[in-house]
Amino acid sequence: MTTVSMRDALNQAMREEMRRDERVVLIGEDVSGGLGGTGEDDAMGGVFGVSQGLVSEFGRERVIDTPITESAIMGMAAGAAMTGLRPIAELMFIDFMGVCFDQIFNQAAKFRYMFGGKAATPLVVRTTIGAGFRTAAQHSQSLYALFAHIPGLKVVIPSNPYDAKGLLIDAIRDDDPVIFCEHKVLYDTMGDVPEESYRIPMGEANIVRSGTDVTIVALARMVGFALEAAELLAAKGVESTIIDPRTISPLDMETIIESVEETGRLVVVDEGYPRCGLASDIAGEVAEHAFGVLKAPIKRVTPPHTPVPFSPTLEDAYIPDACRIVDAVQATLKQER
Amino acid sequence: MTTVSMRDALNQAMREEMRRDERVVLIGEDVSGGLGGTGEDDAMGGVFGVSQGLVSEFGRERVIDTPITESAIMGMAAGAAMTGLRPIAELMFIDFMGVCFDQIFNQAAKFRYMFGGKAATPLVVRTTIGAGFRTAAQHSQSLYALFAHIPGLKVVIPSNPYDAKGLLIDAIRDDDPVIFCEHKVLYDTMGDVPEESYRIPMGEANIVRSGTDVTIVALARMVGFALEAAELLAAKGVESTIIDPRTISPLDMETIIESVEETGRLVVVDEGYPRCGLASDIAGEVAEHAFGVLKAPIKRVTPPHTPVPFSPTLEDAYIPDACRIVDAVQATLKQER
Amino acid sequence: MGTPLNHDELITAYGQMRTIRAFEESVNEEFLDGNIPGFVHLYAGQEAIAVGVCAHLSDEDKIGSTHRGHGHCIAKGCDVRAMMLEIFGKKDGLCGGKGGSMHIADLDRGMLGANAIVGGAPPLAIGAALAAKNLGTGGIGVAFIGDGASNQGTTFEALNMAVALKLPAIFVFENNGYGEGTGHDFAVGSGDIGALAGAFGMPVTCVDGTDFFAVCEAMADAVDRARSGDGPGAIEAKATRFYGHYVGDPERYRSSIEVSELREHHDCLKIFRSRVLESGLLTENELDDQDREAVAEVDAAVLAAKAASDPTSSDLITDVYAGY
Amino acid sequence: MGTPLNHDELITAYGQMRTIRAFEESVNEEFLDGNIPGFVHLYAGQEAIAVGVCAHLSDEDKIGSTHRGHGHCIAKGCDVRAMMLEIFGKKDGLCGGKGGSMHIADLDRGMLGANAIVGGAPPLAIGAALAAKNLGTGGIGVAFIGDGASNQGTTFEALNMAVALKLPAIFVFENNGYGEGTGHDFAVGSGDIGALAGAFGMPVTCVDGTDFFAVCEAMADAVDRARSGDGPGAIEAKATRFYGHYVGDPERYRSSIEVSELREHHDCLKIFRSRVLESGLLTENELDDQDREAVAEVDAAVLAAKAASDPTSSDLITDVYAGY
Ligand SMILES: Cc1ncc(C[n+]2csc(CCOP(=O)(O)OP(=O)(O)O)c2C)c(N)n1
Ligand SMILES: Cc1ncc(C[n+]2csc(CCOP(=O)(O)OP(=O)(O)O)c2C)c(N)n1
Ligand SMILES: [Mg+2]
Ligand SMILES: [Mg+2]
Repeated sequence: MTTVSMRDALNQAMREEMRRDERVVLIGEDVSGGLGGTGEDDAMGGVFGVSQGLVSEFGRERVIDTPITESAIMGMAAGAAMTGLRPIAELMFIDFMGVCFDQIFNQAAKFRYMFGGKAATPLVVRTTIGAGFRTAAQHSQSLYALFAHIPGLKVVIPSNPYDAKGLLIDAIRDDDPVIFCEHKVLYDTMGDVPEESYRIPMGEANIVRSGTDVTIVALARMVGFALEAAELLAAKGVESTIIDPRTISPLDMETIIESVEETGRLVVVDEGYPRCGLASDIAGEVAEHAFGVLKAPIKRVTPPHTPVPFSPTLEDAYIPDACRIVDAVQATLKQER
Repeated sequence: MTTVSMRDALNQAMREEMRRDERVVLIGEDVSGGLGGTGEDDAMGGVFGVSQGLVSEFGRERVIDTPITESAIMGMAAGAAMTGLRPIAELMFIDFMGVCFDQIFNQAAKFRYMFGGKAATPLVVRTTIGAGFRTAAQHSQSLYALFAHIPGLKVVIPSNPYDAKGLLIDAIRDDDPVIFCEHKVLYDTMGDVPEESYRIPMGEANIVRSGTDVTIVALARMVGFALEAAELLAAKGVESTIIDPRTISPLDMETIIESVEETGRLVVVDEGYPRCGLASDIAGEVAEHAFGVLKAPIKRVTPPHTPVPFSPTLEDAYIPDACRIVDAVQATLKQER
Repeated sequence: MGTPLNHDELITAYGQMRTIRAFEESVNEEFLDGNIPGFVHLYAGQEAIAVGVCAHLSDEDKIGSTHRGHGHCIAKGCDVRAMMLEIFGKKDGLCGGKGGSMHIADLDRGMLGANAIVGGAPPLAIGAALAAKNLGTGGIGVAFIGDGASNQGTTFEALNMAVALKLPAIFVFENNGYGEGTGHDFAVGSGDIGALAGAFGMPVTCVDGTDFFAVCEAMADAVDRARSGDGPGAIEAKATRFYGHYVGDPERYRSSIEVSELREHHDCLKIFRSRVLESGLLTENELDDQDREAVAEVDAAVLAAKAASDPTSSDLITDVYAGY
Repeated sequence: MGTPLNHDELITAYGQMRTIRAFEESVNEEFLDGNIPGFVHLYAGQEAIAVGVCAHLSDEDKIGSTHRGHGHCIAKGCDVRAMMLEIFGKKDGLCGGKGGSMHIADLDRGMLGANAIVGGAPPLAIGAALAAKNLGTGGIGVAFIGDGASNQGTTFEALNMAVALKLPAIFVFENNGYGEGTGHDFAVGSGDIGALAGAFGMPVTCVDGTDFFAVCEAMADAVDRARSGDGPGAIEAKATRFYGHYVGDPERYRSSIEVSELREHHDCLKIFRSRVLESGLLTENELDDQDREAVAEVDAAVLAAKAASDPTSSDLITDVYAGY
């Protein structure tokens, strides 16, 4: 075990997989950087530096810088995936999905089904999500629900370096297209990570904290806020279970429902937009399949139904935080059925 | 009142609005048809014939055929909308959103907010949804949840000719971008429609049928199936309220919740994909805001989490129908809290 | 009439073209009789392009196709019976009945799928080219692209990417004059698909797509370049569409004279026939045999399709992920 | 040095260029001091392009911009103080603090917004051209496009659509050699942005973007054509980027020599200065006045921005729809 940032954990995962399997390639804008310029090679490693050093080890045949052309990137990666490579394609910000969604959701996601099970598309789309960097409406979204909506895609959202590495390795070895969402504010989060390879299977939630009074489901950056909230609540005698689903498609509803059966109360915290989002998705499942054990209304803590604002004061008000989670938990505690 | 098809009702709405306001233009592929060919002008009126005859009345300046270039269509329409026109842009099938989503969700939807309230984007995107025509995975989707997810968009889904006309007129006069979803199987549905202009305000649900035992929420083609189901249930002494939200963003939760307060039971029927879809969206709202009155779990009737299959036997099994609605209602009747 | 094909290959080529024609004529009939569900787009008239292109390809080479994909499938060696079953929506169809005409695929043959999204395939085809390059298979990736699809952003992006990465990719533009009911004269602003593709930085050959030999030759050159690592190339083939955009299309946007003129004077099969007979490359008998065999094979496929079983509802939720 | 501008217009042009430079230098400093949130991309080095282009435009003409949009704003007449407030995220900013540097817009000035999506603006700009044409305003739509953005499908689609519909649209390619850390030599497969745009079917002029007069003249021609109904045109301007891609960029992908060489020998402001002095069009005093005024205006804007109030949380949920 060494303590590394989430950025480095992800780098390790890619590096180890690229060493293990030469079909693994990385494709994207400035994933190495420096092509056609007057400076260094390996000049960027992606805008967040996650793939730094890979081109030096694996060469430009496998760390493939591209023009700014997301449809061609995603389509090329999908086509390569169905014909023998195992590409990791970088979509710099999930906000850019609008220029390339077709290749992901109508092509990659549907090959297996449309072709009667005769195609596999081992493609990982690495992308960044999340507000907090004051990058406003087109660089701060958490659009994972749009991908979870689509049958044929898997969607991963790690909250810490350990999970990030194990899940990315699992995603790379998986034979289906995976949207791997990295919260940009978490890149510098530190955590213990084994140096060797390990897989965390997609579809298994992590129970981050156990408590009998309420179940809090939270993802990515929201896990940290949920922990903060849980400490505040513990000080008032309220013990929370926190569940981090880690992957939202497949989604480990079993673990969530088991916990709700114990606590009878559910709060879902989600940085995505509220309408047709993940919070409602989980609430809908619980309201159908665990209704009998619920002691109180299901609370959803999300941003408002607005684009992400630029101004720090507005953005801070936009993002769910520990206070709002505490309030939601307290509301469920008051309202007995 | 005359009895017309939904196709003709939509045609009337466009025609009347184009007569009333010359800023209204129609843009899309083959919305008239025949440009650059050796045959007639006004040769198609869109692939479903909805805009037939408009080019003859309004000319090619206002009924604008384009190349196959959806990003440019949506972007051009959005740009024209923010600078003085009131375009109706046709996206032939909602399935094609993947090649042009950015212009809709990152541009048109966000102008007002990003620009501090100083931009208006009076744009209507008319598109088709729905399975039933054996057109398989890329021409049968009901992807409206993806649009409802996005703040800044409005989303309309009419179920009959009367609503279609009134809602389309309202959408055209609205100052925000509206995604207007036409179920392709309903184009030939007949109904009474006033010849004169009228608006149905977006955000007001329609109570299609009243009954005290259960609330069924259904949209577009599902409304017909819900009515069938209600008849079957009535024969067994179960009386259903059927609510057709007609627009899903804004969504008239008030009407739904009022009904659930009366019936205590809710079934949501939705042709969209189940994950992060509309059924869960409504269930999530009710589980949060009307939990206390619920007598049974909320049931969601949707297709399975798969792409739309081609084969008629599979497609028929895929689409929710009256039987599945009846089953869901009966399940809610059995499970008292 | 420079052709790199030998006698047997010529017979095969003619047989494939003839099979495509017979296939499409049957599909047309069966559709109009209500036996085929969905949307169907026929390739009849364009046979020389698919066959001329695919004559140079092996299973290691991959093609990305269009909504009008039956011809590409047959030229790439897909089984005609399994195709017909697929188009009828049957369980033993090439895609288990889940794809249908617009999504027919056969990865074993290097046929990466018809594609119901206009412009869907070019990015995928360059992906196949990348894989071939990285895996060192010696294969290439080929995209078929309509004149309408030539205006789609995805197509342009694929052209540029292929040049930037010097991929072994070939773009085959089939310019049949129309995208649905819109003429290419209007829709292609430049009026010159080939020149525009060339401006992306690759060699382009423009050919008469009713002339099998011209297509075949142009493709031979492009394939040579691609296989030897010289990067992508393109072909614009002027083509003719014998039927409407889809079966059932009233075709009001083009004159009936145009169509009869095409069928009379620009039928690639007639042209091929007279060319090989004139030059003595093949005999009338050899050609007639192919005609008969093609019809017989297709007829048998239709019968098989009609007799075949549908998928069952348990098939609905398989093939979504590797796990189910 | 053919210029259609008169003495006062020349002074204004220089003043705008100088204001842009001063603005960007201040923004750089304030960002590095931690006073400006988010991502900021500076226009310094490219001033002659925005100003040369916008010199021909009125408020009826609309421009679509890029992530590197401050220069376009100032050239199009946006208020410098309101811009600075916006970039600082203040309530009285041009967009109420909701947009920031990447979404700064001023529809009253015909500035349709910076755009944080590469290739986002070209489709919008042709929409403005369509509106101008249909409403008969006599206006045109202009898109600014980077060399990187020249490879985006949306850009290509807009080019073709503008030709097909003969729209009064002008595409201004600002080729500053890099898209982030990738050189245009690699990313633009053809190596020739102008020629490729031309192949879409429109006249193109390639100019040295550090030469205000060249840009201005090329734009004059394109505007003439567009306004008289002859359809779209394009300009490729070779440009220089003085700062990194974004403020804080370590710029390892280009040599420091390249940058110092650009600043020394390819500074559009120095070039303008020496050209107008040589030819006697303007005097040193006139130019110095502009320099001083520019700095003063920007300094005042920074002070105002620092003193201004933030939006309050009640502003969070306004401006989503017409209704709220
Ligand atoms: C993205 C997208 N836009 C529009 C369509 C509808 N559509 C299907 S085929 C077609 C025409 C295609 O024309 P072309 O590329 O010339 O091919 P052809 O039909 O002539 O073979 C259109 C517009 C589609 N399937 N996908
Ligand atoms: C669709 C999309 N892809 C990628 C990015 C990230 N990005 C922002 S600016 C930029 C480089 C743009 O290069 P260019 O068009 O040459 O403009 P310049 O920065 O040189 O002004 C990139 C890749 C983006 N914002 N949007
Ligand atoms: Mg065509
Ligand atoms: Mg650049």
